[in-house]
Amino acid sequence: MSSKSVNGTLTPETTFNPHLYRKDFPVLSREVHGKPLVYLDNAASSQMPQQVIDSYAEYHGSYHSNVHRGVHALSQQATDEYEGAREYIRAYINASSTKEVIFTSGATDSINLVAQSYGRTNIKEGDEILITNMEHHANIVPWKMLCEETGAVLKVIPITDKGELDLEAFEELLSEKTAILGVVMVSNALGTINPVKEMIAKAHEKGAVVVVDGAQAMPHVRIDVQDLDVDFFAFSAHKVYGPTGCGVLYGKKSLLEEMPPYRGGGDMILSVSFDEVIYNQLPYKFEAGTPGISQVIGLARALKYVDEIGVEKIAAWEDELLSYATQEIKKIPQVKVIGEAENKASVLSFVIEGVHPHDIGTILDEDGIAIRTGHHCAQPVMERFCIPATSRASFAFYNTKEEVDALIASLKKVIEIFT
Amino acid sequence: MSSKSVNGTLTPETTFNPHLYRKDFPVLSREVHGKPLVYLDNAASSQMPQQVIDSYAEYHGSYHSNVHRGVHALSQQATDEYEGAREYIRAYINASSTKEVIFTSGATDSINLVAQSYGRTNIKEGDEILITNMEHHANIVPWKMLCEETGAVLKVIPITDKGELDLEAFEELLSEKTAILGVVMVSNALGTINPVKEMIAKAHEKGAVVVVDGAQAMPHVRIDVQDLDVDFFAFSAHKVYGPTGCGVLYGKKSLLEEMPPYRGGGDMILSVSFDEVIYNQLPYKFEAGTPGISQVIGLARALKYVDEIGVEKIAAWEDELLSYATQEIKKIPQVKVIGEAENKASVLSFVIEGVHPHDIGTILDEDGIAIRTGHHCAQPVMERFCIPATSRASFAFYNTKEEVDALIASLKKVIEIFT
Amino acid sequence: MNYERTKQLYQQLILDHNKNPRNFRIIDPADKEAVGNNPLCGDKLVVYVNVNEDQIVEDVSFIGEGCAISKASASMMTTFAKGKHIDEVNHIFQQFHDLTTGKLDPEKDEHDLGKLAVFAGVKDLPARVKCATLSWHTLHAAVNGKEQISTE
Amino acid sequence: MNYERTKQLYQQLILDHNKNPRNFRIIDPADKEAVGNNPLCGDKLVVYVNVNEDQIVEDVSFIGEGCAISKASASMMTTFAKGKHIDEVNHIFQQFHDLTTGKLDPEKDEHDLGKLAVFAGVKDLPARVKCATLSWHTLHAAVNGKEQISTE
Ligand SMILES: Cc1ncc(COP(=O)(O)O)c(C=O)c1O
Ligand SMILES: Cc1ncc(COP(=O)(O)O)c(C=O)c1O
Repeated sequence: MSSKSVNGTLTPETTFNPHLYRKDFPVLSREVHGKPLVYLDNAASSQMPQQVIDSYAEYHGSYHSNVHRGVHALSQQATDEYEGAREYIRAYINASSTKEVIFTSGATDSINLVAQSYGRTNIKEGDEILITNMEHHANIVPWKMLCEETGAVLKVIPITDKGELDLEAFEELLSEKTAILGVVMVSNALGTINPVKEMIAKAHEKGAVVVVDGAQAMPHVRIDVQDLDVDFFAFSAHKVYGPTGCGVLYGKKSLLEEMPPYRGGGDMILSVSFDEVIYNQLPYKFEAGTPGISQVIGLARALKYVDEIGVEKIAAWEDELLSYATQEIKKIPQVKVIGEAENKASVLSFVIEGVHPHDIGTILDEDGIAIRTGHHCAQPVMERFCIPATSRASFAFYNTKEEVDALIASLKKVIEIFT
Repeated sequence: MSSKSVNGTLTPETTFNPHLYRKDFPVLSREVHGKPLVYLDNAASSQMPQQVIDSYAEYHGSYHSNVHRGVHALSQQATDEYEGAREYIRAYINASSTKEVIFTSGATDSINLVAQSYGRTNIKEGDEILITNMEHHANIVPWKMLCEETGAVLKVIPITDKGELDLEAFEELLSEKTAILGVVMVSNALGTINPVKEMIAKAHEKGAVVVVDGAQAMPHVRIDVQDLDVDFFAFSAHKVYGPTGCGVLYGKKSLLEEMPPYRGGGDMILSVSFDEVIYNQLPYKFEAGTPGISQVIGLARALKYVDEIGVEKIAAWEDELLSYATQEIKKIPQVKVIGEAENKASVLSFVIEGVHPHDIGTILDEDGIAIRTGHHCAQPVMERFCIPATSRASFAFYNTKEEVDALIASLKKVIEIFT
Repeated sequence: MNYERTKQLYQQLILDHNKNPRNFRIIDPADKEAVGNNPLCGDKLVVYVNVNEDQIVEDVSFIGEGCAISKASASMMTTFAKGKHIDEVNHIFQQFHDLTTGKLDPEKDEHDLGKLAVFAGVKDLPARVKCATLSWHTLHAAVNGKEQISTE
Repeated sequence: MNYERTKQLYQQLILDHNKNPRNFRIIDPADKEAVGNNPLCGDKLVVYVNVNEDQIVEDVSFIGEGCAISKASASMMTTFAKGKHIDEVNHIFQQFHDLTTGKLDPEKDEHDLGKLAVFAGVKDLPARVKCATLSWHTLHAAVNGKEQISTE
C-alpha cells in the first residue's frame, strides 16, 4: 500500500476538493448505460479539460497556419505560440535549453527516436541494453529491434513479489558493458515508482546512457530533468490531460547534437541539393515536416492547467484515493492486489480468483465504471506474476472517494455473479 | 496557364459560390492589421471548418479514451470511431482494404516509413532511386538518407522551362536498375500536375515500386489508388482541411505484409516476451503506441466535408481562380510566373524583378494578404530556375475573385515602393 | 443493455461450460492445430482437430486461458463440432458469427444453432464479440492449415 | 504597424543600400569568413573579414542573396564595422539586436547606433528581425571562428 506520496513525503490529510475541477471536464458529466460515468482508466489516457479543448478551437478558429516558414501574421502567430509552448514545456521539466525539447507523436515515438538515432549509431555487437521486467512494450520492443539489428544483448532487471525492482540484481547486472539503461519511472501495470535518480547515478558511473520512460510519471510527479541528470526522458501528452498524437523527447544537448536525424524532410534541413543535405540545428533536426502544431499548443495548455492546481496537490489526492481504494478492495477476500510497492502512484491492479479480468471489465461497464483489463502492454509483468491479465483502476485528481465506493460495490456484484 | 481542370476535363463556366462555405471557416472572418484576412497560403496548410473543430470538442467532451484495448463503453466508442474513420478514408481513396490504410503523423512520416521499412530491407548497393527535380524535401531527404546507408544511387528526372517533367528523360532514366520511383502528384512549388498514372505503369514495366507524394493532390484531385495502381501514396491531413500531426500512408497489402515494422511499441505486437516479439497484423504492425485518435477522426470529418461539396466542383473553382489570377498577374510587366505547366492546380508562384519575395510577403501582409515566400521546401526547384525563392499564392475553394483582386492591387503597391 | 441481461448471459454460460469446459485437453498428435490470439485481453487458445477422409471432425479439443465467454464458447464449439462434417461446421460458424454481431435474431430468423443461441446476448457487448468467436476462428484456421490467427 | 511605416522603412533603406550595396565583394584571401543562412527565406550570405593584431577590423565585405532588409543591413554593417575595434563592433551588435527586438527605443534610450537606427521599424515585423540581424550574426561568427550559422 502507498504509505508515501509520490513526492516522497507523508500523505497529509488533505482538503483537496475534486469537485472544483470536475466541472472543467465535460466528459465526466456523461452517463454510460444510464449510470454516471466513473472514469478509472486514466493510466490508459486521461480526460481533457475544457481549457485545452478551447485552445484547439481558438487555434484553428483564429490563427492556424504552418509554422517557421511564413512572414505573414498568422504564420508568425502560430510560430510564436508553437515555440512559446516549447519554452513552457522546457521550463516545466527544467530542461536547460529549448534545443533539448523535441516534439514527437508520443512516448513510443520518443523512445524509438532514441533507439533508432542514438542506438543505431552508438550500439555495437556485445553491448548490453539493460531494461526492467516492468517496462511497457514501448520501452521493450524498440530495444529488441535494436538488439536484432546490432547484435547487442538485452538484459532484464527482475522484480520482487511486491512489484519493486530488485536493486541488488540491478547492481549486479550493471557493468561497463551496459551501453543503455531503459527504465520506467512509474509502472503503468503495477503503479510502482522506481528510484530512477539513484539508478541514473549508478548507471552513469559505468558510462551507460539512461532513457527514462516518463509516460505515467508526468501526471503525478514534478519532473526536473537536470536534477534527475537523465539523458533521455520520454512522455505523451494524452496521459497528462493533453491531446493524442503528441509527445516529447527530452535529451541532453551534448547527446542530441551528435545524433543523426531520425526522419528526413522539410524543416529539419538547412539546405538541400541532390548532392548534399545540411541538417538544421536542434531541436529542428529531429522535427521533420509540419509538426503537430495544435497538439503542442494543447500540451502546453494542459501542463499549465496541471501547474495551476499544483502537481504536488494532485499527487497527494491521488495517493489518498489509492490508499482508500486499496484498503477497501482488500476487504474483499477473493481479490488479490498485484503490485504492492512501498512507493506507488495511483494505479490499482488486481485479480479475482476464478474470474477473468475481461469479464470483470464488462460487468463493471454495465455500472458505468471504466477500468482497463488485459496485459496493459506489459506482458512481461503478467508473465512474472503468472497471470494472463489484470484488472486495473487508475486514478486522476478528478476522481472521488464516492467513485471508489462505486468500484468496490460493483466488484462485489461480480463476485456474486461468479459464485 | 491552366486550360484543363485537375480532373482532366475543360473548366466549365461555374456557378460555384465560395461564400456559401466561407462561413464554415471562423478564421476567414478575422482581420489582420485592420484589414480582412485574405488567406492565400493554402498549399502550406489549409484552414479548418467548424465541423472539424466541433468533432474535436465532441470527441474530447464525450467519448475520449484509448483505443483497441478497452472493454468499457468509452473505449469501444473511441475504437469504433477511429476504425470507422479508417474505413471512411479507405473508401475515399478506394483502397481495397483497411489493412492498407496506415495512420502516420504526416506525409513526411509516411514517406519515411517507406524509406525506412521498405527501403532498408529491399534496397541494395547499386540500385537506383529515381525522383524528380520538383520534389518537396519530404520526398528527397528520406531517399538521400537511404542512399547513404545502402549505397544506392539517386537519379533525378529534370524539369522543362515550363515546369513540367521531362518525360523523355524519365524514360531514359528508368531502367531495370530503378528500384523505387518517387514522384510528387501535384508540385507545391510550381502547381504542376504530373501524369503519375502513366509514370506508374512505365515504372512497373521495369519492376520499380512507386511512391507518390500526394500531399498537394488530396485537396484537388479525387484519388483512386487502385486506378492509379500506385504502390505507396502519402498525404497529410492539415493540407486537406484536417488537423496537424496526422497523415496517411496507403500501401499495397502485398508490399506492406512483407515489410518489417517501423517503430516498436504497444499495439503493433501480438505478443512480447524478452525472447520473442510477434508482430501484429496490418495495419497495426505500423501503428506503434497510442495513435492520434482525435486527429484521425478529424481527418475523416474533413474528407467528408470535402466530399459533401464535391472535389470536382472544388477543383473547377480553384482552376477558375488560378486562371483569373494568372491572367491578372501577367498584366504586371515586372512579374514573372514560375511554373506554367499545361496541367496545373491552384498554385501561383512568381517573382518580381529586383524585389525579394520576402519583402513582397511583408508588404502584402500589411494588407492582410497571407502568401508564402521562400523555397517552399523545394530548393532543387529554386536551383533549377536559378532563383533563391519565389512568392506563392495558393488557392482553396473558399477563396474569391475579390481576394485575387486584392492580391493584384497589393502587388502593384510593392512595385510602387520598389521603383 | 442492462445489468440483468449481463447477469443472465453470464449465469447461463458459467453454470456449465466455464467451470467445467468440455474437451479441454491436448490431442497429441493432432492432424491439425492452430493458435488463436485475442490481443485485446491477452487471451490465447490452441485448438486441435482430427478430420477423417470423409471430412468428418473425428475429434476436437482446446486448451488455453480465456475469459468466461471465450472459454464457454470454445467448450460448446467442441461439443458441437465433434462428429460433424466440415461443411456443416463452416455453416454454423457463419450463423454463429451473424448471431454475435446481431445480424441473426434467434427469435425471428431460422437457424440451426441449437444451444449456441445463448450467445445472442454478446451482440450488446461489442468489445466481447471477439471473445465469443475466437475459438471458431481458430478452428476454421486449423482446418484450413493456418497456424496463427489474431482477432484484432 | 501600418502601410505608411512599412513604406517608409523600405524607402529609406532601398533608396540607398539595397540597390547599391557597399562592400559587396569577396575578400580573397580573407583572415576569416562565415556563411549565414536564413532558412526562413532561403537566404544565404558570406561575410569576409580581416582583423589586424590590434583587433581592428581592417576590411570587411559580404556577398550573397537576400531580401532588401538583409542586404541593406549587411551593407550598412560593413560600412560601420570597417576600422572599428572588435569590442566596439560587439557592443554595437548588442545594441542593434536590442533595437530590432524592441528592447532599445532609439528615441528614448541612449545609443551609439547612428544611421543604423533606421532599423527600428523592423521590431514591428517580427518575421523580419532575423533578416536584419543575419549579417551581424554572421560577422560575429566569422570573428569567433565559426563557419556556419543559421538564424532558425
Ligand atoms: C508536395 C508536398 N509533399 C510533402 C509535404 C510534407 O507534408 P508535411 O509537412 O505535412 O509532412 C508537403 C507540405 O509541406 C508538400 O507540399
Ligand atoms: C509506462 C508507459 N510507457 C509508454 C507508454 C506509451 O505511450 P504512448 O502509447 O502514448 O506512445 C505508456 C502508455 O501506454 C505507458 O503507460
